[in-house]
Amino acid sequence: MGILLFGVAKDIAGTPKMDLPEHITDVGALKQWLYNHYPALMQLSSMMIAVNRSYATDGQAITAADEIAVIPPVSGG
Amino acid sequence: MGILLFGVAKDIAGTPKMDLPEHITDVGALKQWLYNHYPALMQLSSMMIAVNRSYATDGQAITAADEIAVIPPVSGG
Amino acid sequence: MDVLISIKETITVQEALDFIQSPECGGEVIFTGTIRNHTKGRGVVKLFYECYEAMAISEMHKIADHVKAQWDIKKLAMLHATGDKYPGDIAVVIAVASAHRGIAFDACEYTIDTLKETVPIWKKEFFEDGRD
Amino acid sequence: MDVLISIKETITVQEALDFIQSPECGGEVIFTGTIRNHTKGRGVVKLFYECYEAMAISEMHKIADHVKAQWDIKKLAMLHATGDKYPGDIAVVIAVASAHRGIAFDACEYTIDTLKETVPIWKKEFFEDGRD
Repeated sequence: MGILLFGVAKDIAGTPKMDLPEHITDVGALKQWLYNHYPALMQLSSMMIAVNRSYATDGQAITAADEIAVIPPVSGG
Repeated sequence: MGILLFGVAKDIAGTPKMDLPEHITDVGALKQWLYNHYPALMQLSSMMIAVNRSYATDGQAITAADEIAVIPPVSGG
Repeated sequence: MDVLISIKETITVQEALDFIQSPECGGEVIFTGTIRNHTKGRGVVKLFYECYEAMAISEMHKIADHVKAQWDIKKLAMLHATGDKYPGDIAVVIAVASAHRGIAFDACEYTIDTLKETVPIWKKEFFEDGRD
Repeated sequence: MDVLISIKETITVQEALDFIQSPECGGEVIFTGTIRNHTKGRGVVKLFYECYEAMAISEMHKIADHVKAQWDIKKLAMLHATGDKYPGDIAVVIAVASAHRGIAFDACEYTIDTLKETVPIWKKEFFEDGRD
């Protein structure tokens, strides 16, 4: 399923969608990978990862079969 | 101008309007006169008197030239 | 603060919305009170709202003055219906517009709470069982 | 509790009012969020709302579940608009109906506050001065 990027995270990465990098098996490692490749993401006041449409904690395991999303600070309403 | 009666106070007195009784010169005396003549008014959880469209305290002076109103518990909304 | 105060036979939510609409405001809170088909377990046929109109308008303006003094509210509409009202009919509409939603909630709740305490309007209930 | 949750290009207050209308309820509280013509002192041309729709719908249902668990609310409508929105347009409508107004205010404020914290929707602002 790969990774969906929204809002300013999409602007920073320059793409709305990417594949899950190889060797990344949990949310914490994905966040670290994202910060390494797109350092501007560190300037966000928060960056949540959603797995299969629910907010996930760093320890949550992920595979290429999951729907993963990068959620910068929301601003609906 | 006389006395206007509303809601259940009107029902108890049996009239929407009456003249200010003679010798009544303040709000407290009027309340006492009303309780004497219509004892059922004492069963209301509150009975306010308005003078010229504002709630009045017992000490407020009244004359036949004032617009006086008997205000049982309100229940708007 | 712009204020719309009205007491009349029929009121609508739309007229309150139209009045408070402003591109300067980001948050609007609206309270509507409608006639229920039961109260304290008894079926309601209708309500009759009686009003001491001149004083009611005056008391509603006092509430508006308090809202203006307490909060940075841009628009306030207070509408109350009179006469015979049936289940589903609207009895009261309070609508508040502000740049910030928190105070809009506070001001709207204050307005309806105070209206129910101070504004000389009375409802008479007519029940299905015919008793008072 | 009956729930209406919707995310779409254009939303109206009326559809929320129609949904929550019930002769069983006496008090309705409605919050509407509209596009302001300025923010932090800068003129706003438009906003663009982006949405992770499947998750947003899921998070809105979680909010509804919390409302249902906390308060005796009969009806809850949560509508959010997407796409380009201009000053005066409606971005969000929350509408709550209950037999008692106090909890309707609480539930409505909780719903909009939580929606703004958890639902994956993002607004991008376009300013008159052309800068980001």
